[in-house]
Amino acid sequence: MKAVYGLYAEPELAQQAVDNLRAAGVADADITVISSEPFEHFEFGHRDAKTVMPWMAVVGGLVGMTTGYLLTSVTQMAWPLKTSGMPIVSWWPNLIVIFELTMLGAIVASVITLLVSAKLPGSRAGKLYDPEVSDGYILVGVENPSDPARLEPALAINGGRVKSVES
Amino acid sequence: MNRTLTKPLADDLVRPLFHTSVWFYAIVLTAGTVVACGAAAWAFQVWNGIGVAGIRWPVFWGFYLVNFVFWIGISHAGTLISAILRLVDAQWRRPVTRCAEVITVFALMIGAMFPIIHLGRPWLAFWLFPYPSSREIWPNFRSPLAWDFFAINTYLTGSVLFLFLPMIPDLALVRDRSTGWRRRVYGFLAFGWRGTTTQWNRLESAMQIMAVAIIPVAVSVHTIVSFDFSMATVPMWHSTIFGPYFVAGAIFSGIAALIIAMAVLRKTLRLEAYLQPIHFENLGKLLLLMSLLWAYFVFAERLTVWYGNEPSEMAVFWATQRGEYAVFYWTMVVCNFVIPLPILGIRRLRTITGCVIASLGVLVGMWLERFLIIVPSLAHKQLPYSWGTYEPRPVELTIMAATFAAMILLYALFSKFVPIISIWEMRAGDRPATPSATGDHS
Amino acid sequence: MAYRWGMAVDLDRCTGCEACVTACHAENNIPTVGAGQAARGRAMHWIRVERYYEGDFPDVRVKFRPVLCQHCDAAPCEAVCPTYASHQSEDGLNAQVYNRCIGTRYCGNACMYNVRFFNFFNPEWEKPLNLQLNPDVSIRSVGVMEKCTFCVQRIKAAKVLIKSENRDLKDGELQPACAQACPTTALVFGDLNDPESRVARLSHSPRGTKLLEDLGAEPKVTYLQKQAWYEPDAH
Amino acid sequence: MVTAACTFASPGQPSGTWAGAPPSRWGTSPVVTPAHASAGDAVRGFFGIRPDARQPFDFSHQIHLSKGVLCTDCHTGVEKGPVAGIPSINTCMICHSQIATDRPLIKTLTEMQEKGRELDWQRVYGWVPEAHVRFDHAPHIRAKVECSTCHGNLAEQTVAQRAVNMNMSFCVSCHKSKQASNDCLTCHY
Repeated sequence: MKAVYGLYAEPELAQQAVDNLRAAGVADADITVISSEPFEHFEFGHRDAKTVMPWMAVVGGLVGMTTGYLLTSVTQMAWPLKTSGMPIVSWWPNLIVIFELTMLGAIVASVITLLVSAKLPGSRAGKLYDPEVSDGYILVGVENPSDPARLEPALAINGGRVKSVES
Repeated sequence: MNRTLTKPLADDLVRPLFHTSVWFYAIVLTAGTVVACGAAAWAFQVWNGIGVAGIRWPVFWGFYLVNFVFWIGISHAGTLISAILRLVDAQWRRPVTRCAEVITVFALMIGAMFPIIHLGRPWLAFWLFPYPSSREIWPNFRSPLAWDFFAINTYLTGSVLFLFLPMIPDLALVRDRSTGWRRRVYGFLAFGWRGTTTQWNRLESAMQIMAVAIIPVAVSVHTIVSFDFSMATVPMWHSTIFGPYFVAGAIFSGIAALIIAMAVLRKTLRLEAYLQPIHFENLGKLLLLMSLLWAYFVFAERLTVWYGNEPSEMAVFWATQRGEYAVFYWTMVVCNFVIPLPILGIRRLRTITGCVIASLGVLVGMWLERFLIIVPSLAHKQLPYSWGTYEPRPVELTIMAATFAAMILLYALFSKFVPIISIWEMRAGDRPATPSATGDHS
Repeated sequence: MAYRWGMAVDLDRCTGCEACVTACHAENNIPTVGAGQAARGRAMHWIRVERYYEGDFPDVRVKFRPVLCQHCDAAPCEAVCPTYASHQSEDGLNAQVYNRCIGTRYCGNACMYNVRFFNFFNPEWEKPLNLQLNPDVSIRSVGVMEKCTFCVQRIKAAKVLIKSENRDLKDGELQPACAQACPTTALVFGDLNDPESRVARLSHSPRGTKLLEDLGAEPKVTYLQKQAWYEPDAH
Repeated sequence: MVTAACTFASPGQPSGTWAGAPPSRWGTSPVVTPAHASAGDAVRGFFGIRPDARQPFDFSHQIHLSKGVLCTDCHTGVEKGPVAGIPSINTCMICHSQIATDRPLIKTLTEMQEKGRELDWQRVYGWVPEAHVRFDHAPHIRAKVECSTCHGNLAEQTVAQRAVNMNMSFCVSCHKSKQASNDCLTCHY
């Protein structure tokens, strides 16, 4: 992997670097921003905020609800045993189990969506990263740039450091 | 806050992971010994029969169920509070959330042990799980114990994920700062986290959805624990108030446990700069609110019973008000209300020490509350001929002590291996939102 | 037609002799736990004779009430069992399936009559008492709830017998040990679905009440007792 | 002191080959004892692991059935009550006082009969005591259930083997297909 990137201590500088890269003609999808905290209040921080996760949670909830319904009613009908004069499929108590499984379905579905869409667990091998991010620096860079020399000035902002990765 | 401060912040919060004091070994050794004693006591009980415990006819549930309700109650400290604070975006939550969520996970694990420990034939506990077996019989979903199974498992799954997901970025941070085997272990646990904008956005969305989902689950868990009692026509159990009463009591004891845990962490891990008096002040106010709510529920419950004047209920009522259980009852009232009210109500007394004293009282009081709900009612059921008593045996006391030790042990180990305060959330909280920087400006 | 087993207990006839208790112990292999354990509340009596005193000394009268499992139609013990160990059998018996019981003891708590008993330890009989055990009745192991079964082993045997002889069950032919042992015939057992059976007629007696009837468990045991308003001569 | 719980064999409730529990070591009363003799015993009980029955000699069902002997000729109790019955030496000698008397095994049996001794046959099937299963042969015979349904084709076996996996599912599926009662109290009491 080849890459060129800058490390910035302040988010304002990172925002500037992202803007400069765009001005230099880099597509938004090719710009990698890596930070040790979320930057919701900066434009670069929510470039990719759109997600289907809430819908997946709803779908997961519906799957859980169906599971709960089938589990409580089908298993009770499979071998009907009378207790306390209650109906074999008793709705009031079954609703409790159905509710719990609905919530479990929603939670598990959102976590699966998170793992899939955020590519976790994943390997960092061959991907742009710098351990200095952990010290609070924000990394703005481009992986496999077609013309690294042209991007370096865009990243060279006063207060930032430009690094590059060869091979 | 200045950017240059974030590296020292991380240094501070990661320090306990790389520097071990003698105290750590002392705590682990002591707590570990007690836990081992508890395990031995349980093995003794399984081998000889549950009769070695003090439970008897007609008080079939004793200390084990008291501790079950107590620990499930404690578990309402973390995930629930953390989820509410996250949803309302309370900024002071940031150093609190993780130490609270850890309490939830461990208290749930400990609490969920008790329904198995108290079984007559614990080796058949898996019959509570819904799975297809050669017997072709499934669990009875009309039983509150089956509801417990689903509620606790959902809450435990949710809480573990709610704790673990925001831990991933911090584990990545520890990975970057460590070498050797630690680097490999933390690297594995960090799931290859880099911190790209996509990852941060997804993490935040997931936490938001989970926070919304986990609150009703937490409420349902203790409601269902209360159903274990209110579904039976036992005097003073069969009450509609039990659901909210138990949930309020659970949050009450949970906050108390959280305050104590935070005070201990603050001293032992030198986190004075992060767990500040303001956090104790805010949690103290919350504890005060719950104390008042608890008193309101107790009053409503007692008044209804007294006014109804139903003979079987009055037998239990008087046994707790001025009979054989009165000592415990009034101790509970003092611990849960009389002591916390002035300490937490008067601003000058609402210090860290004051909050800890009130919390210790609340823990004792809430434990007694569960005892007073379970035992006197079972001892005084409808037919006076079959009234009975209960007293715990050494095996019950040992197992109970072991669960407290287990909590200390697990907490000590956790705070040794994972930053107990969320570093990335602290960093995000340190940075006030600058209006000029918000929104699209490209 | 399915059976619906029930019992009538005539309190006016009960002398409190406890023959039923002894017979039940002998028939159903109920362990005697010994003095030490009994003092700790581990004694088991599927049927017990409750004693109540009326009046002030010296004008005291004793009332006896044999209490056994009431085999409720809406039994509170049944629904709370997570494994169906406690449920209603097809004959309306309040079944306790020992092998399915995992020992939550929830049923024992839910039962307002306190007629469920728990095996805190594995039972044991000293020689030669082991030789008097009833081979038709299970020996319940540690961690299992047990209770009055209306002598289900006798019910089972009678059913097999009448089927092999291809006939109907005669009223009074089948009796649990307690009813069989009762010298005053205070305990009457039979099929409530047969309107001509003695127990069905006694269950509709104006002298009859159910124990803790207002709690809604719909017990199948009726207690007969002289009622204040009831004058036999009026009939 | 004898523990009835484990060594206790009753008609309809086979005891299997479970070891008896040891005398009590705990508690204030003699009725208190662990359910199993050892931890290994407890684990084997949990998983239902049981050694195969070891019979005094290899009795050949195959030979007897091929000579036209019926099951009920020797297992005489099967139509009448819970247990099919394991024949005594007297039953053997009804025929073997005349037939094959020169075989060494038959000679031994004759000697045993004269001394009034019996063979120590072991139960082939059986449940753990905790299963609380009761099985009555007679109603099954009356319902025309073939012996081979549970015992396998004995015309091909020498010593009787466990032919089917006798778990609850096996019993229940047959009860369902024959519309016999599936009430728990039918077998468990």
